[in-house]
Amino acid sequence: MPAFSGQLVVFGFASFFALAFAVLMVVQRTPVRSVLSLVVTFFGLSVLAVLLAAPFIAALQIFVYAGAILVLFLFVIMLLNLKEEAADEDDRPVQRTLGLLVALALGGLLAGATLRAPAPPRGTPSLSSIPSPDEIPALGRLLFSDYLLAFEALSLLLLVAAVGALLLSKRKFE
Amino acid sequence: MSFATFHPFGADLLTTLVFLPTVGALVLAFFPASSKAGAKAVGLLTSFLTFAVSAKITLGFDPATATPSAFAIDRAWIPRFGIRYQLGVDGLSLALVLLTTVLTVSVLLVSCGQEIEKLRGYVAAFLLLETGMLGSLVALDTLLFYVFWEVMLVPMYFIIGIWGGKRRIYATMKFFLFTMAGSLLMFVAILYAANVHLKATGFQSFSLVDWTRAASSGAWNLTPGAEALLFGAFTLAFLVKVPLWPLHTWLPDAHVEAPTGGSIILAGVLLKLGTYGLLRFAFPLFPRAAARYGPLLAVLALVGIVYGAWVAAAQKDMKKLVAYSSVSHLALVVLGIVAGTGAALSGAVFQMVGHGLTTGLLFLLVGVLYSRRHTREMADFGGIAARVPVTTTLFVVAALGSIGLPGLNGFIGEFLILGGVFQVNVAWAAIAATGMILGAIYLLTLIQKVFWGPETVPANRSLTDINAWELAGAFPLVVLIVLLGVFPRPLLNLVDGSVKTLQRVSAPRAAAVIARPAGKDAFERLEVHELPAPREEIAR
Amino acid sequence: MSPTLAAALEGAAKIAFVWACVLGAVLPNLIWVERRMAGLIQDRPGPNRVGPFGLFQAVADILKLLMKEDVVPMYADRLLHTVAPLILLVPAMTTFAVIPFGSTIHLFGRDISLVVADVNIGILYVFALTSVGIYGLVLAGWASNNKFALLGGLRSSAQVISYELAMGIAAISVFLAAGSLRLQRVVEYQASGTFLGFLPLWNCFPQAIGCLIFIVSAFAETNRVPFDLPEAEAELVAGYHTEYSAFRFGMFFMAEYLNLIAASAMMATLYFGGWSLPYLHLTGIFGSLASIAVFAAKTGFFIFLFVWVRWTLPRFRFDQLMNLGWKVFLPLSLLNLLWTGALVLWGVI
Amino acid sequence: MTGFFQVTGADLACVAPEIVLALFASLILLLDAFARPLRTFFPYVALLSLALANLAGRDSTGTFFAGAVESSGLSRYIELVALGAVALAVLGGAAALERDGRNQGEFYALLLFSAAGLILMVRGVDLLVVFLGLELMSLALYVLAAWYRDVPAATEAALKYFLMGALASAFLLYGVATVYGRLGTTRLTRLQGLASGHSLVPFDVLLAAGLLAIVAALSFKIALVPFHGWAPDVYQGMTTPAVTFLSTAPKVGALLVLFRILHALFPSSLPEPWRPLFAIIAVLSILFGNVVALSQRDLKRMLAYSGIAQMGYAAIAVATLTREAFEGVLVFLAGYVVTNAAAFLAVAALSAGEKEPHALGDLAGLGRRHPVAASALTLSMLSLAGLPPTVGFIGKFLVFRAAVDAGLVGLALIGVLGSLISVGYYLRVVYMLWMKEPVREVSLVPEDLLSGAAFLLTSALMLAWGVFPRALLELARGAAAAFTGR
Amino acid sequence: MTGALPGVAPMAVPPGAFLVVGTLLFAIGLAGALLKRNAISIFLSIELMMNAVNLLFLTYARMRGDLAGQMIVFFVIAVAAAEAAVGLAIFVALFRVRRTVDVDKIALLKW
Repeated sequence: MPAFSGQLVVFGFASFFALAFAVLMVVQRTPVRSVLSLVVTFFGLSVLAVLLAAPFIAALQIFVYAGAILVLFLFVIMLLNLKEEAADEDDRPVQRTLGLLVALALGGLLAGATLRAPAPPRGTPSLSSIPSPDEIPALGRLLFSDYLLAFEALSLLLLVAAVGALLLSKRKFE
Repeated sequence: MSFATFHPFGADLLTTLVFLPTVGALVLAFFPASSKAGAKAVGLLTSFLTFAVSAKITLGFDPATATPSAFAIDRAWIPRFGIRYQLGVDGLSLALVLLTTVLTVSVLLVSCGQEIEKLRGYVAAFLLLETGMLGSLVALDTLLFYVFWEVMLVPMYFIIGIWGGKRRIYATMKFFLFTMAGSLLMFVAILYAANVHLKATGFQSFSLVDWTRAASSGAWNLTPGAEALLFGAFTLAFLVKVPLWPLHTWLPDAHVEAPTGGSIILAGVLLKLGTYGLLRFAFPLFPRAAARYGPLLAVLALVGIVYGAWVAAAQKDMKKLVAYSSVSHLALVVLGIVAGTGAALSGAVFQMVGHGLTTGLLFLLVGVLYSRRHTREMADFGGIAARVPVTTTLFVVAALGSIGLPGLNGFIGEFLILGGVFQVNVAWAAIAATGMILGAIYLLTLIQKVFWGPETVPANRSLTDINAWELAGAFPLVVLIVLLGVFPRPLLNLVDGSVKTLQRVSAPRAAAVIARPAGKDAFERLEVHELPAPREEIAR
Repeated sequence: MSPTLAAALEGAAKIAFVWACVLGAVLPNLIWVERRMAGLIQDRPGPNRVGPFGLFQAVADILKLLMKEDVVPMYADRLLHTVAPLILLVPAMTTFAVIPFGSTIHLFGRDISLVVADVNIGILYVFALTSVGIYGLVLAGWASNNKFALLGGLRSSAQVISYELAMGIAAISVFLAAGSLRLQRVVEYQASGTFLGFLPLWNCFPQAIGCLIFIVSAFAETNRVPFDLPEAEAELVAGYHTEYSAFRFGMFFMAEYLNLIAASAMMATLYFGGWSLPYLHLTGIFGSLASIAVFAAKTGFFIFLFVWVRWTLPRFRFDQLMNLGWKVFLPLSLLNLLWTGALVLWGVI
Repeated sequence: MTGFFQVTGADLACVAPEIVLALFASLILLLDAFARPLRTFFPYVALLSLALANLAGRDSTGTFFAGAVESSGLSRYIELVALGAVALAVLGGAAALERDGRNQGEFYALLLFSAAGLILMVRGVDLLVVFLGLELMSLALYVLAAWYRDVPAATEAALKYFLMGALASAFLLYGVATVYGRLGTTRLTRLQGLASGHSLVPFDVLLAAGLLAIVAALSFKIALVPFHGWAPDVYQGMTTPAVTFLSTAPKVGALLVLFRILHALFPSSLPEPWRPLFAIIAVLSILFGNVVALSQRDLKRMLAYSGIAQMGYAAIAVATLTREAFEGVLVFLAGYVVTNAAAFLAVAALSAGEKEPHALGDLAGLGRRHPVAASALTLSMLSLAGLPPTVGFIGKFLVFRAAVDAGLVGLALIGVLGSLISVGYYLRVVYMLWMKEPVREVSLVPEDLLSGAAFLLTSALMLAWGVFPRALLELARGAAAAFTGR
Repeated sequence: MTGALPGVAPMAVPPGAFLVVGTLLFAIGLAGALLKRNAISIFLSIELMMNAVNLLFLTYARMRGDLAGQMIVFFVIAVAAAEAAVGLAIFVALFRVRRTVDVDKIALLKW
C-alpha cells in the first residue's frame, strides 16, 4: 500500500538523519556544532514520534528540547565563549579507548538483542489504549488522574531546578 | 548495710557485677577532667564494690555446680534471632572473675600511687575494660560473649595507645589487629554454628547451653570438615589471645609499651580469657575436632613453652622478659587443657589464676621501678635490694611463685599440669619440665642482676621504695600467692565441679592421645563412638 | 480520483494559496506600507518615486538586495553563517500551515477546511516552530564571529525564551476555554456564542489580560520595536545581522516580516475570532469567501498595529525588558490562566 | 483509570510528610526572600518542619494515588531515615554555615526538598514516581554540592556529581523503558513475579539488559564499585553539612529501591546470573573501598571510600535477598545513617573551614580541645569498624548472619576480612584525635547548642541501638513486611 | 506484533526497527558521554541518551497500544529540562572559578 511505503521512506530518512547527526554530534569538536547536530537528531526523533502516533510528544520534543533546552546550551556555550575542544594529546587514552569499546559493544549487543527478542507477552492490561484520532485529551485526563501525584512531584522538581539555577548563577553572596 | 543484701538497681547479681564498673565510668564522665582525686575515689570505690559483688557471688556459690548455671539469668535480647542475655557462672568462670576484680582493684590502687596524666580517662578505661572482662567470663550466649570479648579491645587499645611508651601506636595497632583478626574469624564461626544449630534443631539459638546440648547429644550433626573449620576458627581466636606460639608476636610489643596497669591486666586476665575460651567453647562444642587436632595444639604448646622460656632468658628488658615468660607459662596451661586429664585440667585452671597473680605482681613491681627510673633495662639496675627492700622482697616472692617454688601457688599449678600430662604422654611432660627449669634460670638471673650484688649504677642512689598506694595494690596479690600455695584446696574445690565436666568432655581426647602417643594416623582412627554417652547434666 | 490523491491535491492547493497570499501579496506590500506609514507618522512623504505612490518600492528593495555583493566575513563560520538565515526563514514560512484562514468551504463535492493542516497539536506546532527560529538568530550572531553580532544573538535568544513562556501560558488559557489545541476549533468556539450575553465570545474579552500579554509578547518574539534589542543599532550596530549583506540579509528581512504576519494572524485567530464575524454566521460558498476576507482584515489590522507601534514607541532597555517578561508578564499570565480556569469552571464561558 | 482529579483524604494523608516538607521548604524560600533578618531561625524552622513531617507520617498500609505510591512500614522507615538525616545535617550544619556567612534559606529548603524526593522515591510503587523522586532528590543535591560556589573544589564536585547523576538517570530510564516494554507496566505491584513467571523462555536478554541498567543506575547512587568513581571527589569537595545528608539517606533510599525492584521481579529467590553479580559487586566494593581508604590522607575522601565499603556490606544483603537479609540491612542502614552522619558532622566541626583541605593530620590532638565532637567521631569510627557494643556491630551481625544462613559463608568471610582491613584506617582517626600531639593551630567552629545536641544524639543512638537493638529491629521487621513469602 | 489497536492504523514500519534506532542512539550517546572531554558535550550526549530512551518508550507504547509510555516521555522531557537548567548553572558557576569546563583539566579533586 502506498501510504505504508511512504511511512517507510519517512522512517528511513528520519532515522538516518537522527543517527548520522548523532554520530556527528559526538565527532564534532566545536560545541556549537555539536548542539546543532543534536538539534537535527531531535528533529529526526520527533518525526519518528509522529510515525509512532505521538504527535503531541513530537511537538513537545521540538518545543522543549530543541526550542528550550538546546537553546539554553547554546546560550551557555556562547556565554562561556567555548571554542573548539583542546586538540592536545589525550590525557587518558586508555579510558577513552575503553569507553569507546564499551559503548560500541553495548550498542551492538543491545541492538542485536532487540532484533532477536521475542514478542513481549501482552500480560497486563494497559492503563488506557491510544485513542484516535486525538490522543491529547486522553493524555490530559491521564495526567490529572493516574499521574496526578507524578505531576505534582514534577512541579516540585521544576521549582527546585529554578531555585537551584538561580542560586548557582548568582555572582554575589548575600 | 551489708554487702550480702546489696542489690544496686534491683538487678541480679551477675548483671550488677558486670555493669557496675560501667556505671562507675559513666559517673566519672561527670567529673571535671582535671579532678584527680575524684577519679581516684570513683575508681577505687567502683572496683571495690565490684570486688565485693564478686566475693558475694563466690560465697553463695555451690562448688558442686557442674555447668555454668549458678546465678543464671536468661532474658531475651534480640528475640527475633534467638539471641539472649544469658549469664551464669561455674567454678571456672568464678575463679577468673575473682582474679579480675582483685587485679582491677590492684591496678587502680597502684595508679593512685603514681603520677599518671589524664587520670580520669585512665581510670574510666580500666573500668570499662573490667566490664568487658567480667562480661566475657559470665556470658553464656555466644553472641553476648563475642560482644564483651570485643568490648575489651577498645579500652585496651586506648590504654596502650595513650598511656603507653614510645612505640605505643605500633604496639597497640598490632595488638588490636591480631586480636581482631582472630575474633572476627570466631564471629563468622559463631554465625555458622548458629546456622548449624538452626538446621539441626529447628530453632534459633546462640546460647552456649543449647549448643553444648546439641553438640553432646549428637544432634549437631556436623561433617568432620565443617567441625574442623569451626573448631579451627574458635581455637585460632583464643590462641591469638593466649597467645600460643607462633601467634604470640603481638604480646611482647604490647607488654613493653603498655603502662604498668595495662600490663598487669593484659597478663593477668586478658591472656587467661584465651584459655578460658578454649575450655568453655572450643573444646566442649567440637569434641571430635578437639580430639583430632589436640595433639597438634600440644606440639605448638610445647614449642611455646621452650621457645618462650628460651627467648625470655635472652632478654635484657625486664618487662619483655616477664612477657616472654607469660608466653611460656600459658603454653603450659594450653598443654594441660589439651591433655585433658583431671589433674591436668585442675592444674590448668589453678595455674590460670596463679599466673595471673604472680605475673601481675611481677609487672606491678617492674612498673614501680620504671616509674622511678624510666628504664627497664636490667643493666640500669643492679644491687638495688638495699635501696628498695620491700620491692625486692615482693619481687622475690612473685618470681619464686612464678618459678613454682613449693609453698607458693605456682608449684601447685605446674605440678598438677605436669602430673596430668605425664599420665598422657611422658615425652610431653619431659619437654614441658625443661621449660620450667629454664623459667627458674631466667627469673633467678633477673633477680640476681637487678637486686642482689653491689650497687653498680649511681643513678639508683636516689631510688625510693614502693609507696603506700603501690604496696596496697601489691598486697592482695602477695597474700593470695602465698595463701594459694599453702591452702590450694578452696580454689581447687571451687573449680572442681567444672573440671569434672570438662574432663568428661575431654576424656576421649585423653584416650586418643594415650592410645597413640605420636603420629598423625592416631587421630584418623578416632571414631565417634568413643565419645561418652551424653549426660543430662552437661546440658544444664 | 482516489481519496489519497484528492487529499494531496487539496493540501497542495491550500499551500499554494497561502504562500501566494503571504509571499506574493502581503509581504511586498508590507514593505511599502511600513515605509509609507513611517513617513506619515514622521510627517514626511516616504518612498514615492518608484511607481505610483512608490508602490514598486518593495520590488526595488528586493532587487537591490538580490544584486548586491554577498559578503561573508573572513573569520565567520561559513557553514553556519549560510545556514542561519535559512533556519530563521523556513519556520517562519511554515507557521502558516496551521492557521485557519477561513471557514469550511464546499467545493468539488468536498468539505474543505480552510487551513492547510488542522493538526491536533495546533498551537504547539506554532510554538515549536517559533522556538526553532531562535536558532537562526543565535547562530547568525555566533557564526559572524563579531562581538556585536554575538551579543545580539544572545539577547535575542534570552528575549525569545523569556517571552515564549508568558506567551505560551497566555495561549494555554485560550485552549483551556476552547477545549482543543486545534486552531480551527478555537475559531469555531469563538464564533459559537456570546460572552456575558452581549459581547462576542472572542477571547479578547474574557481574557483581556491574556490578550494583552500575547500581543506585547508577540512584539518581543518578533524582535520588533519597542523590543528590538537584538538589533539595537545604537548599541549593537545591527545586532545578529551586522555581518550580513545582500540576499542573506534579505532573508532575515523576509523572515521578520513573515513572523510579523504570522503573529498578526495568530492574534486574530486566538483572541479576535479569526475568520468569524460577531453575531453573524457566514454560510455557503460566499460566506466562506467572506470569512477569508474577514480574516484578512483582522490580520491586516494587527499588521498595521505592528507598524504603528514601531514608529511611535521608544526602545526598552534590556533589563527592563527582562523584568517586564519575568516579573510582570509571567505572574500575570498565570493569573490569567487561573481566571480563565475559574470562568470555565463556573460555566461563564 | 481513576476519576479525573479525584483526590481522597487518604491519598493526601499518605504523602503528608512530603507535603509538609515541600510547604515548609517553600516557606523558607519565601522567608529568605522577604524576611531576611529571620535567617538565624531557619534551622529551627527546618527542624520544626521535620518534626511535623514525622508526625504526619502514618503507620497504615495501602496504595494510594491510583496505585502510584504506597504507605507501608517501609515508607515509614525511610521517612524516619530521611528526616533523621536532614535533622542531623541541619543541627550540625547551621554553625558551620553561619561561620562562613552562607546561612541562606535555600540550604534548608533544598535539604527538605531532597528529603521529600527521597521519601517519594522509596514510597513509589510506579517506576515513574521512583524516577521522579530520585530526580527531585538528586537535583537538590547537585545544587547543594556547589553550595560554596566560589570554592573551585565545590563546583568541581557539583559538576562531577551532576554528570554522573545525569548518566545514571539515563541508565535508569533505559531500564524502566525496557521493563515497560517487555513486561507492559511500570507498576511494581503488577510486575510481581512477571519476570520469572512469564513465558519468555528461557532468559529475556533485553529485560536482563534493562534490569542491569537499573542496577547500574542505582549502584551509582549507592556508590558501589564499579560505579563509585564520583563519591570520593564529591565528598571531598562538597559542603560537609550537605555531605552529611548525601552520604547517608540517599544511599539508603537507592538501596531500598533496588531491593524493591529485585523483589518485585524475583519474588521467590534471586536467580542465577544475579546473585553472583551482586556477590561480585559486594566483594569488589568491600575490598576496594577498604584497601583504598587505607591510603587516604584526606579525611573526607577516606570516609568516602569507607562509605563504598560499607555499601559493599549492604550489597551482601542484596545478594542474599531473603527477608532476614532485608531486615538486617535495614538495621545496618539505620546504623550507618547515624554513624556516618556523626562522622561528617564531626569533620565539619573539627575542620578549619570549607575552603581548607580536610587533612587527616589536622585532627592531631583535637580530642582534648573538642571532646564532644572528637568523642562522637571516635564512636562513629568504632561503629563503622563494626565493633560492639555499637550499632555498627549489630547491623553487620544481622547482614552477615543472613548471608551465612543463605549459604553465602564466603561473602560473610570477605565482609569480615574487610572489617579487619577497615580497622586500620578507622583507628588512625582515633589515634590522631587522642594519641597524637597537635601539630598546628586550627581555628574551629565553636561548639554550639545545635551541633552539641547532634553529637549527643548520634552518640546516644549509636550506643543505645548497639546495646538495645530491639526497637530498631521491630521497625525493620515492620518495614520488611513487604517481603512476604520468603 | 503491531496488533489491531482500536482506531490506530497498523504500523507500516516494524516496531523493532524503531527499537534498534533507539538503542543505537543510546549507544552513541553513551559513547559521547564516555569520550568527550568538554563537560557540556558530555551533558549533550547524556541528553541524547535520554531522547533515545524516549523513542523506546514511544515505540513500546505504540506496540502495546497504551498511553503510559507517552505519559512517561512527557515527564522525562520535563525532568530533562530541569536537569539542564541546574546542570548549565553548575557549568557557569564552575567556569567562573576555573575558566574551563574541560573535564580533563578539572582535576583539583583526583578522579
